[in-house]
Amino acid sequence: MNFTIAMPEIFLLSTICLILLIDVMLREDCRMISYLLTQVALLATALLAYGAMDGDKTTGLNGMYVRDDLAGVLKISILLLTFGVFVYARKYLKDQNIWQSEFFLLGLFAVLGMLVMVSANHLLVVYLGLELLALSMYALVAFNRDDGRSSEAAMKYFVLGAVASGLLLYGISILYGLSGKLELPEVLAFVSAQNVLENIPLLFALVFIVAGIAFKFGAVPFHMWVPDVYQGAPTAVTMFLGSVPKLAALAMLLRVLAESMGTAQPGWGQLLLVFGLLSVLLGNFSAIAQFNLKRMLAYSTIAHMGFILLGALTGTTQGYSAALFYTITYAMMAAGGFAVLILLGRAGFEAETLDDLKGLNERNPWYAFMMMVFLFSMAGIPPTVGFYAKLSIIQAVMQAGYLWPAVFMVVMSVIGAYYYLRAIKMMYFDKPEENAPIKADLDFTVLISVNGVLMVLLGIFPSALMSICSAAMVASHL
Amino acid sequence: MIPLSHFLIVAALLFAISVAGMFLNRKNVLILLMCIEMMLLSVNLNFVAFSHYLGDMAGQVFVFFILTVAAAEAAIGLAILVVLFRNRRTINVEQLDSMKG
Amino acid sequence: MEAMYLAIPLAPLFGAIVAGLFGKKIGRAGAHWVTILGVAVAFLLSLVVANDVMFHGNTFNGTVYTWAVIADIRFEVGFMLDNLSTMMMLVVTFVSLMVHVYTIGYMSEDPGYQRFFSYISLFTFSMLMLVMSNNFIQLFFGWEAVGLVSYLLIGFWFKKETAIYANMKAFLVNRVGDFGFLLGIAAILMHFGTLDYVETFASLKNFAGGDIEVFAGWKWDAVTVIAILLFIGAMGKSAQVPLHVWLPDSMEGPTPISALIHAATMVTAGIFMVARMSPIFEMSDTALNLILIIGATTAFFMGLIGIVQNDIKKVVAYSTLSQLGYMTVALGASAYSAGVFHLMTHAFFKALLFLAAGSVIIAMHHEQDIRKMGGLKKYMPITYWTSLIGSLALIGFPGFSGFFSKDLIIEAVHESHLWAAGYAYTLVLLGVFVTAFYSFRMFFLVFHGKERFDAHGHDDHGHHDDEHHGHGGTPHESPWVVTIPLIMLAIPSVLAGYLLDPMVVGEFFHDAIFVNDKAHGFDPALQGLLSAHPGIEEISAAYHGVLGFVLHGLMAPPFWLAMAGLGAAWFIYLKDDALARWAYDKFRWLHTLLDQKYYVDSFNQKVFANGSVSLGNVLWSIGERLMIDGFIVNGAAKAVGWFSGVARQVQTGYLYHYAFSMVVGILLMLTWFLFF
Amino acid sequence: MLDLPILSFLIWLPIVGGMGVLIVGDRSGAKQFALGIALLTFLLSLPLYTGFDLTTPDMQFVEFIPWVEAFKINYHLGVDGISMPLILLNTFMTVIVVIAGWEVITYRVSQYMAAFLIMAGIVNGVFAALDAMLFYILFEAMLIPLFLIIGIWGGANRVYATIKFFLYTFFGSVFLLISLIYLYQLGGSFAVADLHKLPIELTPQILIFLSFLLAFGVKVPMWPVHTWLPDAHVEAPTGGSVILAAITLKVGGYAFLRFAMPIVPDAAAQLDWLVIFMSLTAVVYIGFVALVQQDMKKLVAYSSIAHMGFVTLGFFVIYALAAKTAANPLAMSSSVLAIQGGMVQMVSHGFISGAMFLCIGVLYDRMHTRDINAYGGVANQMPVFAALYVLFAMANTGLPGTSGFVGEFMVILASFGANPLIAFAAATTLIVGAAYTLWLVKRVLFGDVKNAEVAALKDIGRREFWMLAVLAVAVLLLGLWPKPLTDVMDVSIRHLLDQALNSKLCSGLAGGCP
Amino acid sequence: MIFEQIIFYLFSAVLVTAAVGMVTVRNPVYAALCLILSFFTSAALWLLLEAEFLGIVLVLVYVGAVMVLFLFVIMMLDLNIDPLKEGFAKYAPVGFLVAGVIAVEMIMVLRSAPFQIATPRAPAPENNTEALGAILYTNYVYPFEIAAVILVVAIIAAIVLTLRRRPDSRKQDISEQVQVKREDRVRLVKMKSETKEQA
Repeated sequence: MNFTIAMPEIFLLSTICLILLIDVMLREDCRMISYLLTQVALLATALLAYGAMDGDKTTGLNGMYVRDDLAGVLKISILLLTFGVFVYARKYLKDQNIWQSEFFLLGLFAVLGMLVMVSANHLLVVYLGLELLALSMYALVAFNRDDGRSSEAAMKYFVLGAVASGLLLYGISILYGLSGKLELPEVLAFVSAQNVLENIPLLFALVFIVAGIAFKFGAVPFHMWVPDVYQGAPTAVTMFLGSVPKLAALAMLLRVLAESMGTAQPGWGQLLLVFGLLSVLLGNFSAIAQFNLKRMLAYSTIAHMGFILLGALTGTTQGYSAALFYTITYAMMAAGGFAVLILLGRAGFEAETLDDLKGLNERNPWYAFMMMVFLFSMAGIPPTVGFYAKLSIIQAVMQAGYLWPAVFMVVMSVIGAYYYLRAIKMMYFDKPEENAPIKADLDFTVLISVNGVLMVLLGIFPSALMSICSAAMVASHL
Repeated sequence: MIPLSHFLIVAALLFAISVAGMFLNRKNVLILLMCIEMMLLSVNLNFVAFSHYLGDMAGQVFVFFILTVAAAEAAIGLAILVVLFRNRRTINVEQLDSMKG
Repeated sequence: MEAMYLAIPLAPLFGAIVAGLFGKKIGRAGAHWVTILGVAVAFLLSLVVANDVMFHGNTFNGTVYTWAVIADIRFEVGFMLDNLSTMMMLVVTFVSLMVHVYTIGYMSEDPGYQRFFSYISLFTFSMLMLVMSNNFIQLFFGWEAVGLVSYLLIGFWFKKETAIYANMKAFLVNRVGDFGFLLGIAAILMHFGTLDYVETFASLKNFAGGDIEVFAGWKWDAVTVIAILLFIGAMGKSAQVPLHVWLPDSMEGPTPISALIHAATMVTAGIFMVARMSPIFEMSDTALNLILIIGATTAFFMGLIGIVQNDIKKVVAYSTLSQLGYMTVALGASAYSAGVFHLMTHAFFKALLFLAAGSVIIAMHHEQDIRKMGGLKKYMPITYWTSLIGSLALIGFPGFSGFFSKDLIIEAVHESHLWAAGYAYTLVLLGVFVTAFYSFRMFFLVFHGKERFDAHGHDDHGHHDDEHHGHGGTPHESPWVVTIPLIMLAIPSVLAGYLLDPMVVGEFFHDAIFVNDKAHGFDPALQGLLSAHPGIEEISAAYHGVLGFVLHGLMAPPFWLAMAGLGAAWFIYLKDDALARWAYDKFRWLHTLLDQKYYVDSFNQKVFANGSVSLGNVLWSIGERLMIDGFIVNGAAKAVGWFSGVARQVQTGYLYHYAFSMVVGILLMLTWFLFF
Repeated sequence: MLDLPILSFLIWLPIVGGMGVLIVGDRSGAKQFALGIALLTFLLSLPLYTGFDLTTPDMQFVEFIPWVEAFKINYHLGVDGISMPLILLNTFMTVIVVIAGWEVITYRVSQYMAAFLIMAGIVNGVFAALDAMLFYILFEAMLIPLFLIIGIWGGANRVYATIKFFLYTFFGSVFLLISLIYLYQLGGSFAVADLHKLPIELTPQILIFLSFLLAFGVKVPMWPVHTWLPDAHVEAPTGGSVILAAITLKVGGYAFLRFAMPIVPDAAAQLDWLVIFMSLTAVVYIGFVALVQQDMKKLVAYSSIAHMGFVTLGFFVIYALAAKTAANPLAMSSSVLAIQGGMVQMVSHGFISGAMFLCIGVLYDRMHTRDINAYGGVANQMPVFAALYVLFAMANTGLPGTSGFVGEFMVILASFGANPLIAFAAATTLIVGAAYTLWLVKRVLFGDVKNAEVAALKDIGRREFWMLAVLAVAVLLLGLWPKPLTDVMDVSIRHLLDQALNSKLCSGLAGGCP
Repeated sequence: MIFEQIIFYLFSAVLVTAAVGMVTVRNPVYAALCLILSFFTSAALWLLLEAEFLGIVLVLVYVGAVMVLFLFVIMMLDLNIDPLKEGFAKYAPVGFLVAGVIAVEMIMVLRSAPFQIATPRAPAPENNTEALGAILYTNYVYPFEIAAVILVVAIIAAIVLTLRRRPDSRKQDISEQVQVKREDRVRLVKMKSETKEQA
């Protein structure tokens, strides 16, 4: 058996074990070393993933593992985003005095789970990757052990997450019962032979599987965990949770629905349409009523996920690549947005309400500008990348003939713009309520600047990333 | 011989009961965790039944992994429960509403 | 030659700019010198041009510059110099020059001295542009520009609440006229494809029975519509009923501009315009009838109001209204030349009257109530005699200029065959009596009788302090800068009438004014369609020299009516006022009606002014705030907010609800696929 | 000169300059730097006029760089006679606005200046964009600086106003986005020129037109989607009001010419009555609403709406004229006249409304109130200012000789040919417009000095004087001689009419629909 | 075959009853016991399906480990049982209705043709455990490794979450002892000398 095909995962796992061992031996004040090792591991893995991109689609490990450009793009995005998130997280952990190397370790496990999902070619592997990610996440959400809200959020996340994987598994079991197969290509072969809309048992399985996927996205009506978990989790975790795993969720959607059940699009397309529209609707409306910034961003995430689902439901290459583009850029802006929240916090103080943004422009114009860029990007206002993300999704949706959903989406994005504007209003139009200086290490400052500038740069020159996304889709025969 | 669907129906009943349990149980998070176990059990029953009737071992392998994962899940779930209890001195589901709206 | 034409309007403009922008630097003397020089240059050049045009026939019609070219439509600024426009130029520049000189005395103490000179020079420029125009767009330019200057000058003393009310009113009422005027221009452009006079008139002759379709199937005769629309413009500018309301109020402005703008020149722009457009008006009997009715109504009823006025300037103002009515009647009777002739004579004697009134006002320390004057004859001989000349000219005393022009008009109406001519004739005849009565009522009250003024107790009406005479001195004659213009104006007030022969009876206006009579004649093909308008033609036929005209006048009813009016005024105001008291007691309602100016002002105030504001308030509070903003915009925002509140409620915070929602989601999807 | 990418300079110089100002920060020199950039931009825009070829309707100064291949979006710039004057207007007003904020703005000066510079660059881009998506991006991006300008430097109720402004316009423009994407799918290109040629069936045309109407109508703004404007104006700082009135409103009008009419001519012809009705409502109804305003800025804002009603009226009356070609030999010329009128009205309104807002700003800087009742007799204390104010007020009432007259005059002339009733309704502005403007002048400038605050007023200083005087010259120049402007637009407008009046229905085309 | 059917229906009935019991009983300990019972009966059903290894594993792992852990936690938390089932009756109708509808719909689907298999398509392997093991470490080695990682995560997570240094627990920290400074040990307090009170 050729294990080298899974080189990035194997390398990452090995490094995790290494860090685990080293960390045990390190003194408290040398925690920085495990952090640095973590970051190096992420970058190195990203390099490996990049090296593995060859434009081909190869399967290995007895058909359990697939290596293609889609996986490559997703992995690199996941790893790099995680790298950024960890840089941001470091400040938070220091400020809140919950620095433990386990944060990074669990994070790395979650990343590993995501990588597994991304390269999964077998429903079992999908499930295991999902659980690896989920379990690490449950622990991370509860990471602030002395905070009741953190544990409450973890509890909710855990219960609902378990139920969701129960649903997914039930769907997989029915699918297995129908097809007798678990390998994705073979499932595709089975599904392709079916008349999907007539085949009630297959649709029955689809409902459960789509529900499991929708939960990962946090799409309505499987979204209930999102606001509570975002709010309760330590901000660093919320940032991680709110950005990187969305890529994994998309990977799961692409692998399970698009790749192995592409011909069943008329079936799951309907489901995603409903979930997507509901998400866009409810996410935006609920966000308006929020004054807790984390919670507001949670609802906005729901709305964004609706967009991604709507892009993916088209079943076209264009739709998939639009969804991928959207997800990558969304993850970047979400990370940036939460990073500003972290930035506003300091020892013994966590910024999480809208009021904490007040007068940021006076306190620090540059950070205010960055936050504004993130928010405008989320709202989809040009010249930020969020606009192109929305544009490509809407374009794909209309191309697939869904005119009215597209109209609905844009109207909702107007409503959505309101709460982003409100946040900008707090930063720019209000006087600061406190004047504590905003301090951050150099790496943090540089990274958030790069992050923000990237939002604008990608908004002006989106071509490169777009073509990467669509090339990945084409190379993966999606 | 018992037809496959009978097993599936038993599994479906378990599934439905576990769903009902989640809704009905408003006081104790532990029962929720048990309901989850029950749900997984129903899935496992499905897999085993299919595996048997399809004559394919993959289903059983899947069940094997589900059992493993479920055990790990239970461990983490209970750990969270303990942390929660420490912070809140309760595991009453109705009191887990400090975040809402 | 063309440079000279251009210099005529530009010279006053130059003066206006210098005095306006650099008033402080050049000082008071500088300001009046530069403007007087500008106007004087314009006057002298006008003389040269008039000589050239009138006696050598060198009429001119050309473009100065192209304003814009839009597709096939050219908008140009250009001059048309013929007898009509040169005559107007002469009148305008002459009166303006007189007023400029007069102003030196009248405004000598005013802090806004330079500004005033700048304005009146600017006015001269605008008026010249108006009369010299060879196309409608420039006409409209001048039209509005004189309106602007009038606005500025009425509100010259902008601290005075009444003044700034009056100037706004003047502008707005004029705008109502302009509204029609502009639409008329639009109609002309649409039907003739040009805004040039000559081209318009040329194509007019080929223009057979065009319609304007307002609604589907509702067509009006195009020329009638055009003529009426244009006439609405004239009504605004020339203060014809019901758009006359601004003119009496405009007396809030300094007296020189009352003379220049609101008596001699600007208000006659409407008359001039209709005369210019005579080919158009000639083609519509409907329009001419309307003009007759409006003009006659104005002539008589505005004159009546003059009887009850006590403000010296208001009396003259109502007299102006009445005289403008006479001119309008002349236009309606197709006696355009008579109308223009009266315009000219009126310009002289009415400017004279106003300036004389101003002279009196100065002497009375800005007291304008004629009841508080009297016996000024001995203090102000020059003013007295010039006023007498003006008044005689006004009432049409034979031999004075007004006699010729007014008699001509009455005669022309008499000859007119239009159905409204009967009404008009009656009113203009009665108007003669009224004119004579109010003119000499004022004259006697001011210059004869007891001295009713209290030298020590007058209240200072004008905010304009008059330190010149000091408080409390006896009235005395005004300085030479005031009296010279009076004398200069008195001369043409007497003599201008003798131009009757060439100007009306002769061929003077034949190339400028078009009348559908035998002498001119339309295209034979059209003659059947249109009725002839023989007014002037028949007068000309019966005309036997000036002397004959005067002699004839002595027998005609207008003369006796005028004498009756004069006599009545003498009897009542100098002899015995019992009659007046009796009439006052008996016809108190009539007095009230006149005193309230037929309630037109209060009607306008209540219905149009207050009505607009109420309408605005309703639209603002109901349309804007309640419906669009309140209901739709903020309503949408509120609905969103409400819905978001509801959406929020769903997120109860309870795990079992969360799980339940997932299950219900699954359930609904299953149901969808199973049953639909 | 022609080889230089002038348009790119005009877009990027102010944007980059604006960022430079941000970097300079609130240290001394930021203002001077900003003014330098603004002036340089203005000077750079002059070659557009001098180098303009009057004989061709083609785009000039064209730049083309492929941009986003995935959607065939190109960085495609160019100007014709319609857009060029608007660019000049924009660069000119930017200079004015920078000067207007010179001493008045004390809070975060560099950000203020930068916002206006960036705004200027974006707006230049909007007018120069020949790619629909490029246009859309800049159209939306325009919201950001203005949103901040109103929100940061605005009045007491600025947050409501600016968010209302943003959401209102954003709401309108998302439908534009949908339509553009739809067109892209139909024709496979975002190039404006291609869209002009694209045949479309009637039903989609109508839907697209309605979306255009909403998007551009909000921007213009047309009744009944205008209510953001008074609020935005009232709360915006003076410079913001000026830019809002002088520049951004023009984008809506311009977009009607560039997009709505040539792309969906049949729908425009079908629905011309709707637009004409809305325009006339704006003229009449809004006029009365303006009459009763107690807030100076609100009054001028409403008058802006009424004036912009003439713009849309002029544009859409061509369809009513086209229906009368048989009866009216002048219909084609009148159509050109109507559109010329609308365009001149836009440029002129840029000057006049800008000047009016500057005047109000001058008063506000001294008295810190916009309530008309707080004023009275200002002319006593500020004669020079009063003279200029009256001039602009007169221009606002459309007095001949000022630029305000030209557009209204042309539109009324042209619309008479279409239907005298339209002209009748439009011409009521002569009365109503004069009423509200003069009443404002009367209450503010004239009369006796009303109170101690007014008595303490000082006349305008050198900076304020020159700022207003330059505008006064522009207003008079354009009013006395609009030919230089109309000549520039003539060929382009004729070309536009060709497009806007010829059916694009598939049935009417040889090739049929794709 | 009758025997198998008897076994099936019997155990199924017990299984469902136990499940219902679990969600309805008041006492969490009873609920856990009900769950254990349902695991047992399930294991029996699995045996019926010839999945002997998994049946055993279910009993060993679930009953032996997981449920013991549950019971341990229940005991440890020492909850007050009485209020725990309040309001049950109030929500029962809705809960059972939804569950009922779901069950009905699922059953409708599960009775459809593809699931009407009466006999296995292929005979079960002789030795279930061996067959399972044979593929588990070959074909499924990759998932197997992942499962291992999952277990590691579970361990780490459980430790991170629950291990806490109690402030009251006494334990030795050598690095602290070594780095101790004089100030930490001795505190010098300056006091004014007391003056005698003058009586």
